Amino acid sequence: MKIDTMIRHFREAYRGVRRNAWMSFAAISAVAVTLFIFGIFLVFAFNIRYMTHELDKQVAIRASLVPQLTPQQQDELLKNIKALPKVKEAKLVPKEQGLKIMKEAWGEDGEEFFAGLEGDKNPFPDVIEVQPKDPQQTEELAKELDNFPNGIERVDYGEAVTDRLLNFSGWVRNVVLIFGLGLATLAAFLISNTIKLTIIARRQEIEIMRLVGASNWFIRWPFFIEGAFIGVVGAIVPTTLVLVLYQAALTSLGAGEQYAILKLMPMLSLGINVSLSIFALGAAIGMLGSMISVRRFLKI
Amino acid sequence: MKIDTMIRHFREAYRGVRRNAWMSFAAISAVAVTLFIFGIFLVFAFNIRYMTHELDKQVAIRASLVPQLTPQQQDELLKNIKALPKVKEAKLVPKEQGLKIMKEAWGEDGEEFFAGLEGDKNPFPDVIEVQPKDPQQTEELAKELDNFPNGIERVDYGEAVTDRLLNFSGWVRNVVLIFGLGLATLAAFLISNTIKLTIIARRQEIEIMRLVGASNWFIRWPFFIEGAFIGVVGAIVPTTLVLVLYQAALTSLGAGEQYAILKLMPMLSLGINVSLSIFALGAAIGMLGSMISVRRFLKI
Amino acid sequence: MIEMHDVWKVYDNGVEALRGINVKIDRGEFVYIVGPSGAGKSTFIKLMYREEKPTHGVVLINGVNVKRVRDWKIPHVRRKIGVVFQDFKLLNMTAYDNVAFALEAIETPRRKIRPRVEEVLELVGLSDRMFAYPSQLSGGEQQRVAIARAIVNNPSFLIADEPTGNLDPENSWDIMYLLEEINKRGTTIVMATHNKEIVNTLRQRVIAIEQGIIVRDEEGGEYGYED
Amino acid sequence: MIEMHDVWKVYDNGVEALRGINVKIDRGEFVYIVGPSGAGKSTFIKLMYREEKPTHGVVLINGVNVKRVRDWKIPHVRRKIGVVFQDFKLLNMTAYDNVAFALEAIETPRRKIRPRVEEVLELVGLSDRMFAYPSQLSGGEQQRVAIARAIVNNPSFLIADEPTGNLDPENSWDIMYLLEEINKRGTTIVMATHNKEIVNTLRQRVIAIEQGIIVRDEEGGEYGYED
Ligand SMILES: Nc1ncnc2c1ncn2[C@@H]1O[C@H](COP(=O)(O)OP(=O)(O)OP(=O)(O)O)[C@@H](O)[C@H]1O
Ligand SMILES: Nc1ncnc2c1ncn2[C@@H]1O[C@H](COP(=O)(O)OP(=O)(O)OP(=O)(O)O)[C@@H](O)[C@H]1O
Ligand SMILES: [Mg+2]
Ligand SMILES: [Mg+2]
Repeated sequence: MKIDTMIRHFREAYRGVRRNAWMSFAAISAVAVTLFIFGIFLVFAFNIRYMTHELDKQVAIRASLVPQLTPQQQDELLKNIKALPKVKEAKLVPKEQGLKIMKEAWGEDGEEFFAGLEGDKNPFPDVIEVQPKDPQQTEELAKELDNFPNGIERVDYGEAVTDRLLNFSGWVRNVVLIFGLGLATLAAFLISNTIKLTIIARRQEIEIMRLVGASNWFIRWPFFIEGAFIGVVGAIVPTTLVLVLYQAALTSLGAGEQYAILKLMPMLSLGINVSLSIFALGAAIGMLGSMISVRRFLKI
Repeated sequence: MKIDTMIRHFREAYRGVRRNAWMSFAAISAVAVTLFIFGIFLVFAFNIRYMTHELDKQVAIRASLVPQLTPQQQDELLKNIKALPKVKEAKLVPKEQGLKIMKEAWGEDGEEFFAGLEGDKNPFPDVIEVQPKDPQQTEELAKELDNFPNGIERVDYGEAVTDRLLNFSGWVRNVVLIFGLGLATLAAFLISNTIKLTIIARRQEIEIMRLVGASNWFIRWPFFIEGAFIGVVGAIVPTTLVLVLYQAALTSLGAGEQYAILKLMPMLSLGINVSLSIFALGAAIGMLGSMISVRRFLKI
Repeated sequence: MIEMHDVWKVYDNGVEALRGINVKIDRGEFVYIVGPSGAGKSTFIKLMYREEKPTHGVVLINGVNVKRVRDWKIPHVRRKIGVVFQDFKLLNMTAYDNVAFALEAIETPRRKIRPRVEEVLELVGLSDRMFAYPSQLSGGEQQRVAIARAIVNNPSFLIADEPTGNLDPENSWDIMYLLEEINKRGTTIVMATHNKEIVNTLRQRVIAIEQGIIVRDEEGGEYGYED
Repeated sequence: MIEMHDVWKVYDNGVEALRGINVKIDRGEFVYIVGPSGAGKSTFIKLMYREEKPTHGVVLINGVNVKRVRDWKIPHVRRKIGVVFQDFKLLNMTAYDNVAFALEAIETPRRKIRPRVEEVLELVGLSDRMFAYPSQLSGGEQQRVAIARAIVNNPSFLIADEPTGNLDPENSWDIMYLLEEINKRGTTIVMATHNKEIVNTLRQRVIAIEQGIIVRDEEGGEYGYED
């Protein structure tokens, strides 16, 4: 295509947007809302994938010990556990540390609330934390520990958290996907209708172009550009918003980085992934919208 | 207006919706999304108003007593407090009850976790709950109690909760209002553009009607009905959804009804308020949309 | 009766389409409006059915000053006037429906619509083509439907802007005989035309407009204008 | 050269607009298409510039079977043919821009546009009205702009569907002299018309169509058809 022609197409597309300024605005807004929701979804999706990956690495089994054990018995137990073939590492977490974590979790009030629970009154059990060699074997190993002759009161492992996380993410994904698909369709139809209005407004010009023998693509191009324009412009605000919100989340949850469950994906890799996805979807919605209207309303 | 004419207007409005089926669908969806958000907002707004109202009624001051007090001293203190002019009622809540509430809040694990805290080990203080005569005087009364000669360790009152609730609700209200206003404008423009398409599709009929002397309202009515139809149909799904979700919330939070903070508005009064508001807003958006397009595109 | 007193029409783009028109058309007259392209014939017609407002001057339809009529009353003024165009302007429905549409639009009681539509389609000679669609009708037949629609409401005036412009000579003559017949039944007819043959054969009052001015107004005149 | 062999056109609604047309129009000819309303003249014209496809039969434009041409090549066929209508179909821009628009649409290099537009506007006699808008031009002038646009691309054929239908006699004659001039420069002209006076004065080949059939094809014939 010649440069002149290209410039002309862009000019015509711009005229189309201008002419139906309000309708274009509505379409851009719809695209923006759609992409915003899609963006939030992407942030969750990426992070959940990231987190489960991280969790896999850190998965640990917590074996609560019966209170009556002496330190010697505890050490022996620990040695036995370390000797198991599936175990990579094991360590003793005394009940004092359990109380400390709980106090911290309660924040300001915790100090007062749990006052007087030190020493003998401490309701927490001593715990042995076990790291399996292969995260996939966590469950088997947990069962082995549960069947351990004596000394172990109860065995917990990440099961609940991981499962709940995956369950929840599956559920959220489905809801968001359905909702998002609905919105995307809506946005595409809005775009197609915006372009339909442009086509109606230009029907005389189009008729003349056909008459004088303009090529089909010469007639179609401005409408495709218009659709893509609406889609891409509609992507700017939600991308910015999603990234700003994510940065805010990272900052405010920054303290949580010590805890595996809150280990969020770093800004850079998430930002690139999410922005590219949002813009790609915006352009796709725009193209789809143009295609619908060009097919249905542009008789060539 | 004659019945015949009325029927005709509705038929024409229906034809308009049918003819731009997709665009009408898009407009209805946009209205539905808008009204859904608006509905959720209303649920919050109504409940927050309801809750603050309920809280006002129940506002209470909790005076924690120093642990060393004998039952006699406690009774005397209670009597003194009851004698204060601003006090409506006061009662003693022994520390056993405090522990019970805490256990319940922790659910299943609570029993085990707080095991061994009964009796002497109980870390909770005894508390006197004071009800002021006038909720407005809560703060003053709390200060009075704080300056009480002896026996009172600490004085708490609903201040934090109420303030946070109101702060949060103000913030949510603003965000939702701005977002909702944007969406409502979007929806109105979508409707106006749907009707613009109908007007374009009918321009010949309109021209003929003008020529043969049809009254202005005869020409306009079908478009208004079309707009109102889109608005009202767009209200059905979000109303249903909001009410169903609210019922679910009521059921699942039902246990919480004992606690003032979770005392939700009953279904019936909320349902009527919210449905009426949603439908009214839907019709208003529809009318606004029709008005815009009839004014701008219907030359009479 | 239609009267115009010193009527000017200046379009938004500054074109002076009419420049001081004075004219009086009585009940039952048959008037040709002739003149070169761009003379202002269509503008003259549009002022009569209040499609355009005069920039200056007074247009009276049956004694009513059209410019002073409130917006919502304009439709009532239009009901006294039937209009016919060169391009028929029929809707894509049967001849019957096209005519009935006009009666429905002015909220005629339902039971009165059918007999009146049949009567008027009979008058224009389309009794046997009542349920044909425009695409199944010849140009002449389409114009008859348009005329039936214009007169179904018994207007005092029938205004036509080049009604034979799209028709072959034969059909043109048929339409002219029909208009003559309608005129004889008492309807005032005003018709803008380029058709020299018709004007010179079917002699009537001729008003010639040139550059927005009436240059000739002659009972039983010929087609033609200065220069 | 345009050839039609046993061409039928049946519209979707079942109307048989053309029923077995055989015709051959040579380079440089000037042909009138006459016939009553609904005879199929416009359909005949539309087949030539491939606005409609024949239902049956073959249409050859310069030897190319129009029905077989791939969709994306149709524009190239159309570039050989200029078309003019009764209602001008001008865009709301200056005469110059209207003509330049046609060149831009077929991606003519920019520097070639201006001289060609000026040349062709000169040919149709509008050098001094180049920057006037359609509403500032008389009907005759508007039709000249439309003709300029149709021939700016140097097509082999100029096809016109009642080009004088909207014009007064004087302007009609001006347009006819212009078409004659264009024909003399080598462009084949095919023109559907109802104008008896023109056909009988400016004698050329006359093809009369009635009910979709060619009933007469006569060099230097008169206006008219059977019955
Ligand atoms: N809506 C309009 N806006 C601007 N100018 C207009 C408009 N309508 C007509 N004109 C101009 O007013 C003048 C008179 O136009 P009008 O249509 O009344 O002429 P006419 O006698 O009917 O011509 P024709 O024989 O071509 O129909 C012309 O110069 C025309 O360009
Ligand atoms: N797009 C269409 N769909 C259906 N029928 C059509 C269509 N176009 C034309 N016709 C029908 O085909 C027949 C021939 O129409 P056409 O327009 O070719 O006639 P014409 O000779 O040009 O008439 P006129 O002198 O009125 O312009 C008519 O009966 C017409 O109703
Ligand atoms: Mg005119
Ligand atoms: Mg025709």
